[in-house]
Amino acid sequence: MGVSIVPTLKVLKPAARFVVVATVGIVAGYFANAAFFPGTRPEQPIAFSHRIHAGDNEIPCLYCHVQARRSISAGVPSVNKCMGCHLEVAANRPQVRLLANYWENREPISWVKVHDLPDFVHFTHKRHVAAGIECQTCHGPVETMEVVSREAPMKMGLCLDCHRKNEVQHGIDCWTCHK
Amino acid sequence: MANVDRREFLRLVGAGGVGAGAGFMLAESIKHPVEYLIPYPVPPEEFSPGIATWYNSVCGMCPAGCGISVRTREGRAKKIEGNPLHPVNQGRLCALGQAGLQVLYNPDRLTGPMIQNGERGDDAFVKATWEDGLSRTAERLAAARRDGIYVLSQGVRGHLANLFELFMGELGSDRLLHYDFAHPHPLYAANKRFFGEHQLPYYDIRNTRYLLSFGADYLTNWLSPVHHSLGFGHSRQGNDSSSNDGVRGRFVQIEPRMSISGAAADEWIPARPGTEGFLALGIAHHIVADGRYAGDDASLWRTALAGWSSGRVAGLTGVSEGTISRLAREFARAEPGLAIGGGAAGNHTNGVDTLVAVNALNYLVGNIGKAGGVVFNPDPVTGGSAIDRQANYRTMQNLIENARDGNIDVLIVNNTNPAFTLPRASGFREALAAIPTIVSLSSFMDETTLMADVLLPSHTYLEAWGDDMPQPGVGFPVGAISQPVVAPLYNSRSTGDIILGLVGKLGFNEAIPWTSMEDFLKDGWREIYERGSREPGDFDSFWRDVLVSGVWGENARRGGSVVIAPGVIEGMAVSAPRFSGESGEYPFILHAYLSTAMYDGRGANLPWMQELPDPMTSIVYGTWVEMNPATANEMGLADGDLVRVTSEKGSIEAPVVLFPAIMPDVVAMPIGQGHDALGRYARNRGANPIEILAPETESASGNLATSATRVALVATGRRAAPVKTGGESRQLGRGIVQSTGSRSAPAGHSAKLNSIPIIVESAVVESA
Amino acid sequence: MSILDRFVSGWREFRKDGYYEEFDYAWTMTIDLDRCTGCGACVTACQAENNIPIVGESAIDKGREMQWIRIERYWEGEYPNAKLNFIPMLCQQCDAAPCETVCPVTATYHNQDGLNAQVYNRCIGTRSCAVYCPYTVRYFNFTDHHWDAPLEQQLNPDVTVREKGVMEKCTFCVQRIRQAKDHAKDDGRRRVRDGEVQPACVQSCPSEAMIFGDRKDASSRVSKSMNDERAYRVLGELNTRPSVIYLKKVDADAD
Amino acid sequence: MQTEEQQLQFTDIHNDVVRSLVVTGRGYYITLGCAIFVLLTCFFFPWFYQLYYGIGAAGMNSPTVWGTYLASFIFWIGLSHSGTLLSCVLHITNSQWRKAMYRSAEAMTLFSLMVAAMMVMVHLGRPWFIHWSVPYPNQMELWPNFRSPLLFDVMAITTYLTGSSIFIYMGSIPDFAAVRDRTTGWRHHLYTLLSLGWRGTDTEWHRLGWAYTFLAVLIIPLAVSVHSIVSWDFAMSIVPGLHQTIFAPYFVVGAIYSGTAGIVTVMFVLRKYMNFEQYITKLHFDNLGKLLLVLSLLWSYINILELFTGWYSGTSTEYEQLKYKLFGYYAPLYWEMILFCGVAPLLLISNKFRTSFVPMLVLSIAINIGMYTERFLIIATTLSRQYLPESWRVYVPSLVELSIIVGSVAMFVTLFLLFVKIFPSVSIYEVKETMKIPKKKGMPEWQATH
Repeated sequence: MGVSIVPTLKVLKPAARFVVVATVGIVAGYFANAAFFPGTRPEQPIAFSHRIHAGDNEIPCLYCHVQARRSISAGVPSVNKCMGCHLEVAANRPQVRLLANYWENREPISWVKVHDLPDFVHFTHKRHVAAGIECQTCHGPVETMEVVSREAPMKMGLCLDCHRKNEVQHGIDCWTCHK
Repeated sequence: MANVDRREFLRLVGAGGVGAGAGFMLAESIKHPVEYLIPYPVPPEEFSPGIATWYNSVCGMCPAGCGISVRTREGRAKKIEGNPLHPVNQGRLCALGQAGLQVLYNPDRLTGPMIQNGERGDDAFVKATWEDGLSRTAERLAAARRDGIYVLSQGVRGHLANLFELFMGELGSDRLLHYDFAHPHPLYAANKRFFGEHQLPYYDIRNTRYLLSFGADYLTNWLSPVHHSLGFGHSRQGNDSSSNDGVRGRFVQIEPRMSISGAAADEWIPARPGTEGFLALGIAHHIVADGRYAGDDASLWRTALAGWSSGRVAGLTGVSEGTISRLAREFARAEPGLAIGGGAAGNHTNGVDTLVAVNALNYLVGNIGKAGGVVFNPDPVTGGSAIDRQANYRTMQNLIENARDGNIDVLIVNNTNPAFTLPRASGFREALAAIPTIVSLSSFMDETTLMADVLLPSHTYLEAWGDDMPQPGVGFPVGAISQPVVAPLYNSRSTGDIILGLVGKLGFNEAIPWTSMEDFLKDGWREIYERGSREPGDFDSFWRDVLVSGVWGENARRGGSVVIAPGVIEGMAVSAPRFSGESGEYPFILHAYLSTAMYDGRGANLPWMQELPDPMTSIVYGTWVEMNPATANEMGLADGDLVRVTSEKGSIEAPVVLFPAIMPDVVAMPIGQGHDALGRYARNRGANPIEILAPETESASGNLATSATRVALVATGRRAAPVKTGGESRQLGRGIVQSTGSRSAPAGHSAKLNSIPIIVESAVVESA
Repeated sequence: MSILDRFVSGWREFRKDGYYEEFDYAWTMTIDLDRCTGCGACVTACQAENNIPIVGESAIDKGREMQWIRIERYWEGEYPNAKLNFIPMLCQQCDAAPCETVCPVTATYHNQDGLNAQVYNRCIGTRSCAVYCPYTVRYFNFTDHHWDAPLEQQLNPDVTVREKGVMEKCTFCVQRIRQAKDHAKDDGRRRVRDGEVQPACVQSCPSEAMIFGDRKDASSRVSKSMNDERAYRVLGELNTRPSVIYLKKVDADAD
Repeated sequence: MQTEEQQLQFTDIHNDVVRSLVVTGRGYYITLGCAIFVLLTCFFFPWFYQLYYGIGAAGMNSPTVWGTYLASFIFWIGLSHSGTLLSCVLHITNSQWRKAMYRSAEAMTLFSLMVAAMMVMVHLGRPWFIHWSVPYPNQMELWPNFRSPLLFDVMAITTYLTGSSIFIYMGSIPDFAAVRDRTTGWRHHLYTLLSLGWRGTDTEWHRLGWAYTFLAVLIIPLAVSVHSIVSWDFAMSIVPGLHQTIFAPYFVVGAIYSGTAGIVTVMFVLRKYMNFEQYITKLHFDNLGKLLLVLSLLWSYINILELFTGWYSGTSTEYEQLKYKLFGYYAPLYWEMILFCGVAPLLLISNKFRTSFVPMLVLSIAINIGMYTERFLIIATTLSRQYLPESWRVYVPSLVELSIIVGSVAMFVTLFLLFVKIFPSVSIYEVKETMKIPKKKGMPEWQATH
């Protein structure tokens, strides 16, 4: 009489294999997706290079993203702001020409949002800039990026860790950040 | 992976593949959608993303003319609040005013000029250009007979009114009518008759100690509700030793059906509909008889009022003698006491008589021109003449007859909706059919616009330039600028610009040189600035200040004592009210009142207003008939039974609502619903009591006597319980709403009533 | 400090006696029933400020209306002596809130401003808070709501739009409080000034029946008015210790 | 009780049980097919619709935000009692008649617990976040609210589920072994796994017996606590009509009551359709009947008590509550409940009734209908009469809810049908114990003691 369960296990082995392989497949497929559609590193209407502007030419972040100092949203510079420099500077580069087109037809540029927080989160740049937090803390070394990509996960844990580390007043109260 | 044969291998590959696919799709399905950042090409200088910008303007939802400040974010209007600087509403705003946002962002707005292409009324319009629409209109106007041109506008004031005047002047027609359903014609007439003043005085509820209101629902839609509410609140609890010696104002409401003001009052007195005037005279009689009036014309009064002994009045009104004498005593003693009249009381066939009698009360207690009394306003800074343009029912009938006789070639309708607010019996809709050309400037496809040939949709008041001089004023001249708070949503134009456009087309430019309403307004205000203006600095800074504060005023109050018109005392009498329909056949008097949320129906297309529960019954979406429970019981009617309300002139259906505070022989219905146009939220909802009103007119002012219709109720046997938010409406002794005997209850009273005494920490804790 | 230790200490702090008295602010509202006319301005103000959806006729018929502040009406007596009393009913922001104890995921809790917070994105929709609330002022999103274009352009960006399956309620317009604190910080002030922040309902009230403020500041208007001898709490016997305090209606004709 | 089983030999038992597992008639497949079909159409389809549309698919409103879903939850939790509980009690008190029926009873416990868990999922507004109600360490250091009775519930039910599944599994190991030795093919493999290499040595028997008794003792308080805690979901609130100290015993009694009735139903079905006439006998029905009678009296007593609390309270809230329950919108349901659970069971006084099968079946079903109504009323009557009269609303379940109730029954049936084909639904070895056998050396004392 087969009392021992070993032979049974032998019988079940192929089935087990099957399951394992399928699971591995699912996981692989899930991450493959991210590779196919780089949601964290989207293509922009104009191939704007932060490396050139913020890195090589050392233009401070707040020069273009003025709003960050006084508003909840950092904002992107308006087209006329870009043209302020680019009427002269590098006016004949293809990408700048692209920009010039937008300007001539007074057409807004629809940049793809890279750092996007959920609707139920209240994040104010103002307070963080005022607190002297480096932009790079959350946005990563943008000045080195040819194309901006989301470096930090921008998940709740990130905020909480920082708030705890700096002992922000009521920094871990839900209603400080959730609306 | 030992001993994997080929078949097994394939199986495994399949498994892996399918798994991968599943994982891929899973990731795809839970992915966050892509969002975009779209900056202005050239941002306006006051704009910055993430920071709210406030614009001060004027509310256009009702004729009160409150000041508003509108909060905008990223160029979109987010919230309307009262303008704290505006003397009328002092930062407060009613529900309807706040719903103005849904006028602006209403999904059913007309998006551009259109031309009627098919039978009138069957909503067959084709898009057109402004050029086309304007020139088409101009042609018709040019071709029309001078006196065949009618302009029918909502009540407009200030410079827009002036522009209309200029325009009509150039057209050579004086057929300019302002039509508002709720315009208080009888009140104007009464003031004219009694004081010789054709205006609305400022009723100082704030400082009064005793308010005697004859049918005026001053807290929701009579004249200037927000201002009255402010006054009410202050008179109730705002009084400290500095003002009114800390006396709590007492409010008495006399009306057949309890309104909001009735509920707020200390005493609600049902008097037979139409007899409010008698009651006023009865009280006056008492005051004079008791010798509480010591004017030199006392004897005149005594003789004039001799016939109105409280005994007789009690018989006429159904109010007990005791009550009458008590009211008289209290009212005369109050100092200052204030009597106001309007609403249903003014809308009987004897409305003006009634209101004159009410004025008499004010005169007899000598509160004219005093704080807490009746204060007359100086004439508005500009556009005051517009009041004389207000069309009453007779004028409208006149228009209708002209239309029937083919004397009207072109009718321009501006944001007013007579097809809805005139009784069916008036035959307005039929008359419209007889008018060859109708041009509508309305922003919405309302019942009247549906009959138009050319639609030139105007901006909502939140997109347009304009100004307003509130009436009733607050005792001194006030002007408020209404400025665009958002860029126009659609291809519409401000009313002023449309007129100016026509001006251009008709070649009136030398007389009316302006090309835009903004310029016209600015020049107009330059005049205001120049008429001995006290502001320092040049006009531009003045203009900027006005735009920022949104309101302007000057300290020029009316001086001198008010004399009453000669012969008015002798002629002091109130005629008996007339009702259409035999009391045998039509046992009930129909009390149609303006709905709190929808005013005269203009709010019906605003979802917020549809969902704002009616304060008295908590009903949303729909019309209902309020009945005295006892009466309903006799007729075997229960709450929610659908009844047919029939007058001599027609009938409508609505569910019965048992209403504890309404006279047995009166049924009440709210006005506002029952549209057959005006967009998805308003259409085919409820019934419109105006439809079945008999065309009885107030004898003196010629206004439609909306309370002079008798109706019969017939059960249809069907049930249609109105949708309401409230459940059981009795407290069952749970002490939810608590009341206390007098203003000064013994100390520690609250502690006894609550298990937890209410403690206040003394020190402010600084958060580390 | 390990997660567990932190958790334990946090737990202890949370449970310690008098937790609910030691606020930075104690936001409080008084409503004077003698002034309230029941006009409903506050209701609309709230709907505009807090992105409260239009639920539609059928939903209201089912009893699923959404009004963070509602006007309740209670009749007294019969004709001709009938009286109607209005009372605005909103989340009472109880200091000892029954709803807070029952939520299994702490989606509703008491924050250091004395506010009864509702965290929409944490809510899993057990609806038990609504059951435990004696004032029935918690409203549940029975479905997703949509705004007919372009009505959605009016939505307030400072307030999130709640999805189906989430409980929501009055927040004392926390977004305004947040902003006021922000301004205070900008001006280098420690605290928000009295009257600097007003919820939409208070701001709009035409008869000035409502007062809002910080009861820790003894000089604030709200402190004064809540010490009025007419002050009482609805269902005070339940000992939920609301931060909304009503002032009794005055019945001049009563003894 | 030996009368029928005299001529019964050990081998017969083996054969009967194995037959019940191996030999499957068409009838079984048809029933199973129907059950699964109903499960899909009446449970999963409406549920998915509700997930898509929102809880609005159900008839709930404010203030009655709880409804039939929670009622079903309590009902199934209730049904789960007395399965395992009863079997434990009887095991400890060593009553012989238990042995033929306890396994199916325990199975009932298991499955009704599973269905109850499903009802929680259905009840939630956002079930996809249910894991937040489980305390797991995370970077955010977010924890569930340990003050919440709902969280107690989660804990209690999971514990109970674990406990009772171990209990039933351990109890059937010897039988698995027995079946293993009499089957071939995949069944053989399956039972080899399940029986964990059981050989039937004395030590094994000894350990099994010891552990079994130990678990039995452990589970009794657990079972009691579970339903007390479920009752706290309500009693911890301050809702008039729910905020009562009597609730915990009320729920426990109700639970055992409905559970026992449930067992009667199941036993009848097994007896009839699995041909266990010789094992499940009049005796069992007789005893269960007595038990039911006692429970029904207890239940009625508590119900009357509840009325008194409302009556004596003297507060408008409680009093309105009481009036509404007795004469309000839901009154017919209330009286139906009284009839089914309070009055009808009095028939059990007669021996004849207890020992006749069909009437017992009818009664047991009636009782459970009544008990479901009770759970529904607890929610509907109280929540629709909260403190502020202005918020009073009547709640009527929607079609989706009703169909999900039906579907949940189908789920239970499905699970049970699968069970009878995998588990020996009558305990082989314990039935043997009830038969005269020579006392062998080395037989464990606990077996020899009867």
